[in-house]
Amino acid sequence: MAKLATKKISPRYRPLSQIATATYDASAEELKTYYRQMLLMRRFEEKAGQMYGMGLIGGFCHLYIGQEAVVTGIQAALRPGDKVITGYRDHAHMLACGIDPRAVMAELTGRAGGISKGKGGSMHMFSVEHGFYGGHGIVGAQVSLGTGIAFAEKYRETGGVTVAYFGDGAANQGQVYESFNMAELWKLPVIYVIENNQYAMGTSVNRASAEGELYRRGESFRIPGRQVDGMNVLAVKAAADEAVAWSRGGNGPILLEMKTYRYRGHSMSDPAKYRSKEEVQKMRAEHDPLDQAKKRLLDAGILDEESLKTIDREVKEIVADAADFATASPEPEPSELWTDVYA
Amino acid sequence: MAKLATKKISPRYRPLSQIATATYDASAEELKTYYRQMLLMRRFEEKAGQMYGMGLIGGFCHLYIGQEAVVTGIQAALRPGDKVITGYRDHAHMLACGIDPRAVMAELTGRAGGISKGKGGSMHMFSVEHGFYGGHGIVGAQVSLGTGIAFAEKYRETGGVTVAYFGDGAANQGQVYESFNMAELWKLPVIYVIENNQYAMGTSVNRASAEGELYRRGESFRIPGRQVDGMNVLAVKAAADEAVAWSRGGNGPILLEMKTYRYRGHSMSDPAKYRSKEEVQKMRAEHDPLDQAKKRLLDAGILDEESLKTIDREVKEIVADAADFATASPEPEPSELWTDVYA
Amino acid sequence: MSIDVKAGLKSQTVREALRDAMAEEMRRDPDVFLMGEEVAQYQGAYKVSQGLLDEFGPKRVMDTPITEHGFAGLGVGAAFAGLKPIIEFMTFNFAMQAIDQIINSAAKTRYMSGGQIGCPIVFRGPNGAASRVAAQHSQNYAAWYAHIPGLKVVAPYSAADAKGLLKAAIRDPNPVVFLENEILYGKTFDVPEGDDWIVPLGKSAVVREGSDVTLVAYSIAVGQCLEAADALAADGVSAEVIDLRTLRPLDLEPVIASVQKTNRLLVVEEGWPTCGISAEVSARVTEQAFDYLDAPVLRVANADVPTPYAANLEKLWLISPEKIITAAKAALYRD
Amino acid sequence: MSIDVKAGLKSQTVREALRDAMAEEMRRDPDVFLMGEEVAQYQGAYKVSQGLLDEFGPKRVMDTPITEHGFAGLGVGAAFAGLKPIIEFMTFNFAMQAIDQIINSAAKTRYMSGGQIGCPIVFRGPNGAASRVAAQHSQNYAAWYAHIPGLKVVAPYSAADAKGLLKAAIRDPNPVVFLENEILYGKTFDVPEGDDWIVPLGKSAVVREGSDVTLVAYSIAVGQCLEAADALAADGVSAEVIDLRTLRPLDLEPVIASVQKTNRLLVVEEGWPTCGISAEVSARVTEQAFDYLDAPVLRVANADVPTPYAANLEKLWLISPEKIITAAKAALYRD
Ligand SMILES: Cc1ncc(C[n+]2csc(CCOP(=O)(O)OP(=O)(O)O)c2C)c(N)n1
Ligand SMILES: Cc1ncc(C[n+]2csc(CCOP(=O)(O)OP(=O)(O)O)c2C)c(N)n1
Ligand SMILES: [Mg+2]
Ligand SMILES: [Mg+2]
Repeated sequence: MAKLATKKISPRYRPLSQIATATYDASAEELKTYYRQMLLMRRFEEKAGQMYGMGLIGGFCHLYIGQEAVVTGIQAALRPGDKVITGYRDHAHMLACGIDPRAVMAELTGRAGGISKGKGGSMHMFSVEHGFYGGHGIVGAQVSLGTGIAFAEKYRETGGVTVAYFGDGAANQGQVYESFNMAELWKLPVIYVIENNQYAMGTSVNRASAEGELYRRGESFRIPGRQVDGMNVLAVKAAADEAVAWSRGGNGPILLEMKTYRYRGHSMSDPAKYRSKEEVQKMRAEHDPLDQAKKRLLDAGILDEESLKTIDREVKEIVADAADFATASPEPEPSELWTDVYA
Repeated sequence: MAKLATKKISPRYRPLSQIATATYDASAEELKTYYRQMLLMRRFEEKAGQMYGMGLIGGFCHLYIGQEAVVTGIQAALRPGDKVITGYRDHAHMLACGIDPRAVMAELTGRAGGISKGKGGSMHMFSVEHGFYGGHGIVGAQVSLGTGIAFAEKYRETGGVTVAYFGDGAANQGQVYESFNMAELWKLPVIYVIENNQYAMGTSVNRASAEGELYRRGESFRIPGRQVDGMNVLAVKAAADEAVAWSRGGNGPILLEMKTYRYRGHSMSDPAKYRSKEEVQKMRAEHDPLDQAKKRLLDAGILDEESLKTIDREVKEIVADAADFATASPEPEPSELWTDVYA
Repeated sequence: MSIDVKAGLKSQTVREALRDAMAEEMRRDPDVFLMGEEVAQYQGAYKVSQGLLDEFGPKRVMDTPITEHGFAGLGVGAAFAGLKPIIEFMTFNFAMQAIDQIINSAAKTRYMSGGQIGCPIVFRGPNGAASRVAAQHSQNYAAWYAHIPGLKVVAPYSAADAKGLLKAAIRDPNPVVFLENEILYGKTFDVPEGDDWIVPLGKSAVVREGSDVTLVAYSIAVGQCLEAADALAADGVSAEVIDLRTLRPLDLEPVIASVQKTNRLLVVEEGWPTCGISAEVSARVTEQAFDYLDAPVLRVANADVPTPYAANLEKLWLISPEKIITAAKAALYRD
Repeated sequence: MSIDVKAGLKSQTVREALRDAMAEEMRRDPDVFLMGEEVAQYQGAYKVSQGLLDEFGPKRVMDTPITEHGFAGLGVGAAFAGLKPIIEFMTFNFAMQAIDQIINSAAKTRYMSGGQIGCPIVFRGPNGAASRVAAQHSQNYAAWYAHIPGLKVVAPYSAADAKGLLKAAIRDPNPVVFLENEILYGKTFDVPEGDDWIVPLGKSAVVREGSDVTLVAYSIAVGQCLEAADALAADGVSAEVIDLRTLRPLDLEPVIASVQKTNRLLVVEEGWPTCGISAEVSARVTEQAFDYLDAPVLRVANADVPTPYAANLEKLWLISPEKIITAAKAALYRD
């Protein structure tokens, strides 16, 4: 057989995929806000877990605990009118969008006061008012849908960007690549955020992904990617700022791989035996997004232990109030079975 | 906004995607065989076109004229027991596999003597005996199916490889990327051959593909790719040899982008107004695979004009015989409507 | 026939009627756009979008890559955000790639969101068998889509209905699956002139009156029923023919009324029988008009096997006026 | 019940019965393998594949990425090449991603190839509603798959049937869609001991004899019919209950025989009514046993809307013994 001579590809524009190392230089006020946000998410989710245990929440319930820095940092880079879409692990995304915790919690309990009137549940929540387009139960579906929302933004020339969040497991779905191709071809203002929490249910990313460095998953479609420390809200914010500037600037899509971790099982029914307690403990001890933010607040003298306690108390009250509301709110009227099928 | 510092990705194994420049150093006998094969395909397709015009063939009929070097060069690199699968533009692939032209043509006319007993037609033909697994009408489906055939080869440890052919248009389908991921993850012995004839129906590759250099479409899954001159059978053979050695050697999948061209419309009903006559004419004049092979045969003194004519006559006879058979073969028995639904 | 002629009539193919429906609605509403494979520069694989790129430009008439799942999902997302996409599938066979987005996202989201998110989208393209395209290109998806609450499903026969129903579908705030038929594209009918011809969704229509037996059908089967009715008339049998037009919601009022008159019902569809539209019509009419039936409801559908390519087998596979006539006579207990 | 006890019986959950069926067939035939999301290390999202990785190793029990379309297609390709894959969908809702490969490749290829290429594959997983999982995770796909020639479709109720039918499905040379039910996984039944318990595909079974009204159902609805039958008996009504078990091919012989006795038929399914299995049974029985019916065939199905999450609405949405009892009385013209 003749020896195969090869030549390197001719030089031309290729998107640069990189590991992002910058952190955002947040003001004291901003840092406080991020911390408070993340704490609200953490306490909200803990409460949701409890209420699930008490039988007040049914079906699937996927907690976000551990990943709070991702959605907090991204949301901080958005402006009003920008749009967000995600999967079923969506409670924190809604809180980040500024949606009333009562309406979220009451949806979890399936009550009339829920944001979907109790008809959608944990996985299916929406708030057009807050630019939040769900809450989708089909792994990967939100990527095409989010690309379509970005398409609408461009069609209407709003200047808005759309963030489509999805998991490391979802990153293997075919429609993701169909969407990548169209988004880049048509330069749609969409930011793809892969929340790589290292597991899709019980499958670790390397057991499911030929290319485990997920920020490179756009390269075959010329979409630039960044790998980001998703446990550090300031790293997330810095990368999000860059991504938003890129997309809003008319350069099309960009991909952010957030290296993060979920502390709890996949859903409330998952005992998470596929990883060691030590692995989880190490993450919590060394990388917890709240601990990191808290330390920074204390070190910089922005807050003292006392004011941290105040924040904690305020947040707990919000969550307790949401839980009370969600427990007291009545079930939907029986007639609601038949409404909202058609306009 | 803080300036984003970035660092380049850490060095590690990345598959090399390259432009292949080698050509295979064929023996006189081999070159004659390739030429004859390609001529058979060309004449067969011309005849099929005529018979379609006469109403003897119905439905869709996709001719391969112009692309003959691809399938000829690839097939020459395979050994008995290797498997092949492709889309609806499949007549030449069957001839390359050594399937009786009569059975192929009689399938086109929908007769009992057809290889699918007349029940499949142009797009749906198979010959397990010859390792040919179709003939599939759904764009992209053969990529997952072919990956599964390769999976079976590995499962059974046959040492065989599977070639899955698909078009530049098909290369955007999501299931292609799902298959890429699994093939690389599990190191399946599959060779993906993109027949980039530059159009998917009326859509040129650059109007549909964010990354038009299709050999890079595997990079996001660490699959190496080669771009090959698909109009030159010796370039194809050289690249195919490399690919077969790679895959048979247990290295998993590899992607070959064949730059080729179809002279005819997408199917018999396509007037192909989306490109200029000059474009087609230039391709035929400067890159025709048969002309190239013929010139080489003449230049090297392997054949003279006279022996070329003999080959031409022989091939025409085979095709005429196939056409006669396909016209004379009876329609299937009415009872065949109900057979082959279940085993 | 039941065209309510306010303006004059013009003779048009179904293809032209569909094109005009889209053009008129795009003129009327800038949020309406058309997206699909080959819809723009090629003017549609079956030339249904002829001229639309010229008139509306590439922003509103967009060629897509061959990625049905992706562009259907993209369309649904755009509709969530308030645009009114028309998504053309080159044929509905290829919509199987995208069906999760049609069902799980388009059809269910209004409900799941408690009414917050609408999805004003039309999925359209040819459905059912064309000529000699074999098993993978000939499936009729009417029953599958009609199974799904949250969708509306339309399958017109005539050009006037094709136009009026497509315009209604584009204006409808719900996701509509609009099932066309490739063989009908070239068929000519009278169509009311002007751009205000709308046929409301959810209304079936008596297209031929009769008294002995009721034939119910949709899409291309309506034409075959009309042919059969002609032949039956010559044989002294008066057949009433009803075109369902919309398959979800299904309007069976005219069918029940007809059965109360004829006492015999035949349901015809160019598709597989099992769990088909014909099964649903049969079950509902039996439920609602049992006492009026002098014979069991009969069905005429394609043979329950994949579509064969061979010309003779394909013919045996398909419904035909002859098969309808035979079944109608069986319903009448005649030879 | 109709278990033909050759060996002894043991008490087993449906989950265990399914696992045993796979294990036994994998022991018997090295070409059988299991593939799907979380089937190996996690032992199945619903623990149906408990222990299989340990026994058969990672070559034959394979975790896949979340790529239903791809791995279903891969499975079909492997089946074309002669292997006998069992493809688990975590639930059948996710099989919509893959449905083109199930229909266009698995179901149609034998026909299109004139019998040359078989596809001995089983697609299995839970179907229909689990508890409180809302609209995108609760759909019943029975009618869709039963619509398709070339597929066999199975939907067992009891553990004995689950085991015997799954073993038959794995041995069957045709593509089989095997619809399980998450709520039934934990339910216990008597199952014959030993590894030679096979229930042939395509046979429905009378699971309770009765004389006044026939209740026909499949999957979880069978249990509800049995409950309803108990309550009806207390009320002096003798209901016969038939489990269809296989939905394609549909064996209506026992149903017709029953209707000839009871003259009244109720078809029950935990799924949407329109173009459902219940519609098909109704249409066929009406066609074949019209003269035996003293009342129209009635259907009890879920409400024709997407699945709501709220506990009270979900209950209203679902079928229940109460709804079956009410309908049975209506069929008997008793209030
Ligand atoms: C199409 C589809 N397949 C499978 C599932 C079941 N499922 C729900 S979540 C999940 C894992 C997803 O993992 P990942 O994308 O990493 O997100 P994470 O849960 O870690 O946030 C699976 C398999 C589904 N909902 N949809
Ligand atoms: C899923 C699907 N979508 C659309 C089609 C219609 N279709 C048939 S061939 C074709 C173009 C494919 O182009 P390409 O992959 O470049 O192959 P080529 O025809 O050039 O060989 C299209 C859109 C189809 N058969 N299947
Ligand atoms: Mg994950
Ligand atoms: Mg092409």
